[in-house]
Amino acid sequence: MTELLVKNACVFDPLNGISMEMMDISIRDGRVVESVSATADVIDAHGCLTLPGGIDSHSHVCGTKVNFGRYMSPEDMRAGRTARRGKMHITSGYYVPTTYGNSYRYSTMGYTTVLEGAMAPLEARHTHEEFTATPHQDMMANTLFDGNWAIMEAVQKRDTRRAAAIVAWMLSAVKGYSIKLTNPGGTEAWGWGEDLTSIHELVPNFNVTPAEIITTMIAANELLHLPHSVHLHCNNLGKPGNYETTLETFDLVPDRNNGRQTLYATHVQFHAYGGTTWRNINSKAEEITRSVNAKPQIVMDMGQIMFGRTMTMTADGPMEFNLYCLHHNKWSNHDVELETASGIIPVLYSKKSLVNCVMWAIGLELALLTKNPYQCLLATDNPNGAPFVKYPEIIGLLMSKRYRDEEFATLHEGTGQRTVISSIDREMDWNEVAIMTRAGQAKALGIIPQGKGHLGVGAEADIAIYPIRCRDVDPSTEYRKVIEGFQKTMYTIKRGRIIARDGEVIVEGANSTFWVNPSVPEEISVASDPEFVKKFEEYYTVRMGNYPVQDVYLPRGKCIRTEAVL
Amino acid sequence: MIIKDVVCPFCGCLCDDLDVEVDGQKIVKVQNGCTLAESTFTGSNRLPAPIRRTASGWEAISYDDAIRDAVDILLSADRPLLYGWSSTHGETQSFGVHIAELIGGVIDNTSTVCHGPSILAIQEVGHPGCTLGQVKNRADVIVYWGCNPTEAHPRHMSRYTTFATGFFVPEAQRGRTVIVVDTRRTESAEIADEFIRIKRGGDYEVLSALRAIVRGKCEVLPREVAGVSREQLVRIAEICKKAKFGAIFFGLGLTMSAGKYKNVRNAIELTDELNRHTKFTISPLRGHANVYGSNEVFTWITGYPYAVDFARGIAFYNPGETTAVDILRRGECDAALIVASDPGAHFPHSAAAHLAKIPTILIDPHQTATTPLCRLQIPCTMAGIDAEGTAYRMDGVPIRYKKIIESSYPDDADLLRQIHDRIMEAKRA
Amino acid sequence: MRVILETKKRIKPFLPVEAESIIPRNFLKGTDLTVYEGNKERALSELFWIFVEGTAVSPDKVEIVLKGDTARIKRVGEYMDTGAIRIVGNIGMHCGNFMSGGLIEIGGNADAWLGREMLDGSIVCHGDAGHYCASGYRGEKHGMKGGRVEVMGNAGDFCAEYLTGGDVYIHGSCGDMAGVEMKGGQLVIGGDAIRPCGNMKNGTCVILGRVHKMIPTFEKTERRVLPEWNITADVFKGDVANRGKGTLMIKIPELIQ
Amino acid sequence: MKATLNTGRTIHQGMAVEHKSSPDYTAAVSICYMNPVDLMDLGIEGGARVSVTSRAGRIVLTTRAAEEVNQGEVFVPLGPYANHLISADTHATGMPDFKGEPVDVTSTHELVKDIDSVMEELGGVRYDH
Repeated sequence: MTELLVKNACVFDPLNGISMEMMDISIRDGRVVESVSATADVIDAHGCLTLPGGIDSHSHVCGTKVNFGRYMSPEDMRAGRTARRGKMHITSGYYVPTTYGNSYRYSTMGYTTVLEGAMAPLEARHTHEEFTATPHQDMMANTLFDGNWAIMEAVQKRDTRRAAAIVAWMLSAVKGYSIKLTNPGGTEAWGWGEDLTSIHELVPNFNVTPAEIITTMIAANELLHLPHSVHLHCNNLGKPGNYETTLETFDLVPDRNNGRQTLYATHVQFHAYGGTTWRNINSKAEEITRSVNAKPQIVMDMGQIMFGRTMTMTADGPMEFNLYCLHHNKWSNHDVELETASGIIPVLYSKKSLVNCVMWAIGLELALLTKNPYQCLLATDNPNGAPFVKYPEIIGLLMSKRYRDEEFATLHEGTGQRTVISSIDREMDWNEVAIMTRAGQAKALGIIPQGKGHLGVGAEADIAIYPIRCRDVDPSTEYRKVIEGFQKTMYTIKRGRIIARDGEVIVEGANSTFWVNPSVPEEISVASDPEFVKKFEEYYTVRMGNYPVQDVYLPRGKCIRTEAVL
Repeated sequence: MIIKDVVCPFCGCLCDDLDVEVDGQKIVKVQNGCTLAESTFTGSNRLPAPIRRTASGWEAISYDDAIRDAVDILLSADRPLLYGWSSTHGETQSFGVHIAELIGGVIDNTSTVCHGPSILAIQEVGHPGCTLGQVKNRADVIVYWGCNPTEAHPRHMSRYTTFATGFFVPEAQRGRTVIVVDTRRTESAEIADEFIRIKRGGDYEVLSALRAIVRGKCEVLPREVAGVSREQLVRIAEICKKAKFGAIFFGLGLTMSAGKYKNVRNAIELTDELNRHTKFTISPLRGHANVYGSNEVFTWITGYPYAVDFARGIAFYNPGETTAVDILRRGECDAALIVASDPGAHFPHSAAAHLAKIPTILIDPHQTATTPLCRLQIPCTMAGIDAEGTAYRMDGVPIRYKKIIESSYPDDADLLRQIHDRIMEAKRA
Repeated sequence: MRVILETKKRIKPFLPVEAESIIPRNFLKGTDLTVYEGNKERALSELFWIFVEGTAVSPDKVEIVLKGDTARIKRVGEYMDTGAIRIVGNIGMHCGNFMSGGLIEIGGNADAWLGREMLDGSIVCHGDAGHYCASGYRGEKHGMKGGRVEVMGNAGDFCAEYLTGGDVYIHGSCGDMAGVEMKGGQLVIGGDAIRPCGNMKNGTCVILGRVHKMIPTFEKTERRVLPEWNITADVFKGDVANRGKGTLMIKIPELIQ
Repeated sequence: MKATLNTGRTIHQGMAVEHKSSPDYTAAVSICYMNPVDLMDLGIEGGARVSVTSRAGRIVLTTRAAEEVNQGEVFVPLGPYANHLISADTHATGMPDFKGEPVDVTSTHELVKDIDSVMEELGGVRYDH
């Protein structure tokens, strides 16, 4: 039995209605308990800001695409190199850091749980190898279904039960967590070098539309009672005028779940553009947030961009090719047979670029114009909008109008006419920040039952203590203190174990991987369905028997079982 | 007993549809595999026990002594070289990297003399690629450039390209146009619809010419480029532009000829250019079964796919400086650990000779051309035969090797774990 | 101030030494510096006899002289911003990397990556330079951005690769693919070149000797007299394989296809 | 005869590569494939032996006539024999010139060395259990 007592913590725990309360937190064997014995280890928080461990609900940190981003970027590896030190292995890289680099930086920022934004089922083994090599964050994988042939056939036949059965088999086979749709249908079209420009356009050869894929997958997702909702990267990402597609898509979404949203729309900043060309692009954050404010069934994340060099990586192959034609920078593409696509390109977001400035403003507008912070979460689509180490600056921007104005003053002079950011006075408070970085993310991902995102009795003792005396700090003027504070925790506690102190990781890791195993009635299961098996063996280049990810790849796996009601 | 869907640990195709008949600890029969697979599974001359070189010759020693020797050699080195890694599984590879990290060594894998130049090219311009099934199901134009799959990847054509039926290509051969580019008329060239014979060393020029043609700059070109007529180049460019889905596969003909990675870069930029007209992909034909796995593992731990130097504590990468052949040629390293590869056979001898001058440890199941050069060889299991583990196919698809027979040999991962742990202890003390 | 560093005999002379600490600025504070021999950190005095003559108040007044067996000493003058370094014999790889000011003079030959990613200042090499002279780094989009590299002898392959700014003057001949990926600056080759300027985007390359294996994707625009070099040259634009706007000028009549 | 050395994988080399101490491997990788015309120039027939010399070394190989090999070129399968002739200069790319090494080919009556002898020339010690 191991016990830990955190004394004099200034706690924000939105899910338990706790806001700026001085209290002690008792921990036994990795969980929060009522009280501990006198022999418990004690740490003193000295009245500093204490939050549940940070959760990133959309980040690219592990897997084929991420590793290829590293593979092709020796120039980035020269940045942020550290030697082996104490329990820390060597790290390399700034915007595409090594597996250790990502984990250590998340840890020292107080983040303890991360959802990998995109895992191609065929390459799942790779993602899980990196999950296992990740010391400290509990991981889970969005599983890509956007161009899945079997799914599109089911959609075409209007067979939701079939779609659900395929999802069930796939998730359990590749140890995935949730359904991810990236540019649904578009990734299949990209197999021919094409893309879809509307959610009502037919996918070549499959006679289904993105709209049909999305609605069917939402229905299937809820039939299977998956903890997370469908996780959608809308069509037309990064195209001027794409906000209409985004609004159309939101209008498709029914309210089907009392516990959480029915659709998670990711990196919406990239989907909120007005105008018709890059010349007249402008912000449609108001239209987008008007829709979201009226639709409790939708949760989005910001997809904030921050200025500087970074790497874009997504399953959205066609979008990356367009970006390549724009930037002429090195371009990688990786289509995955029968399933999805992907692309990678380095970018530089510059204050000299009006387009980039508009993008910067839109992300912040989305957050500030969304009434309920549970509906707009803090994320950069790491590393697409910016590496996650920029989160503290984003928090600063959300909490301080003055900081925003000072930044705004340094931007391209055209930014004012294209955006509304300078007219927004809202300043987020500590509680709202706690929601956008913990509580909201846990709720959206459906991991509150796993003890994530709060500090109530029974919760997993994932705790971040920041060197910020929130009682004495005024974020709207002292935003520098806020930013510095969020960059390095005094303590990061994972399952009751202190993993980082003052920016140093001090223990070897023992993270877990959450995955979902939905059970469906035998009669509709595809595992033994002759047609499914036949097509699999004919068109995949690996045998169906070699496809599922063996248990050895999840030494610390945590299976969540769900019952489908069909 | 017949084991189904066995993964072949020979080449980068990583065929996973073999049926292998085993009788206890013996492999009796291999079905579906190519001749290379068959000889791989029936591989002979496993080294029976650890051996150590003495003044008078060789002596058999215990695994314990062997591991102690290895640890002593590695700990006392000022510039150890850790090389190989492509004929084993991922767990072994990551132990290798961690040992290099601990002792401040240089770690390199066999891509250094295979597709290392392709990696350098990709680091300059990226890599428009795809998984092999994408080619199998869609490609109507296939280009083999500077490679000879019939001899090096015998089932590549039947599983993924020329002779394979795919969803959108129901009639394999009739549905696909095959172009072969080489300096000699190989067996692969025999089955090509178009064969381009290039003067040795002229790949770069021909690729530049094709790029210019695709960009509509044909008039700039001379009548003939590196022995290829402008007419044929124009014809080839047209076939490619008209393709619905084109796939280029290239081999050592590009990476080993003059210009090295610049040849590959030019081929990639041709692919980029073609993507403005239709869908095109390009892929290196990786040689050893799991060489791509060594690139993946190295990359997520160190940030670099090969040639990583830990001498300064941090990871430093600079092929040409931190690559195995260069370090051996300059006689820089004062100890070597060779795992799952045979530099004695595959390195220029002026480089390999240095291995005989320094304490070289070899961890490999077989007696190889490196055996005579080393001071110490520790035999182990062979991944995919008597050991299981992860391998990455040439297109990045990870597949799990099966263990199809039991053996008394230790897994090379266990040997390296022991070496790693004893070095840790020594460092703490 | 003059600092003379003379190499001591080493037990393992084949080990590379990394000595980025050897730049003028560092010697203002004394000679208590370290270098790496293989994977071991050593005091400068373990590897060199150190003689200091006179004093200096500012780094630009510091001159370092390297003597002895210096061929395996890497990264000398890395990030140097002022002052002078004179190497009597040969120097190892990466001499003058990221240099932004001052002068490096090499009496003998320089190994590979001389003046890599250089920003300003100048390097003069009286012998031959190795491969990747005045080049960039793996995966990086820009090579040498400014300053001047002058080599009295020959240079190896990939000379001035990714050259983006500044001047590179090779009095002798270059190996394969000089000026490949060039995007700016000026490369002058006094002798011969093989397959120069492949995939060139911009910048100027002048070749006073002969060209072997001319790359086929350069567009001949004119024949011009270049008083600066008192030659008549064929002027090419390219590389057209790559939307290139570079200028390649080759002395006639010795252009060889 | 002056020629350019090309090396590469062959099916036989691949089949024997896990059996390095076997005669098959030696046989598979100690072959010098030459254009019949070049063989004629040397006044020998396929199966006769040649001594091949490069800036890196010298080795004796058994010739085999091969139409697909260009005149003025010789092809030797990847392996310890070819590598006896390959220079270790990589042009600072890490990759030696496995294709395109200039060599001099002359007819000889010397015998082809076994692999262990070749490795002993490098300072190795043969292991025969």
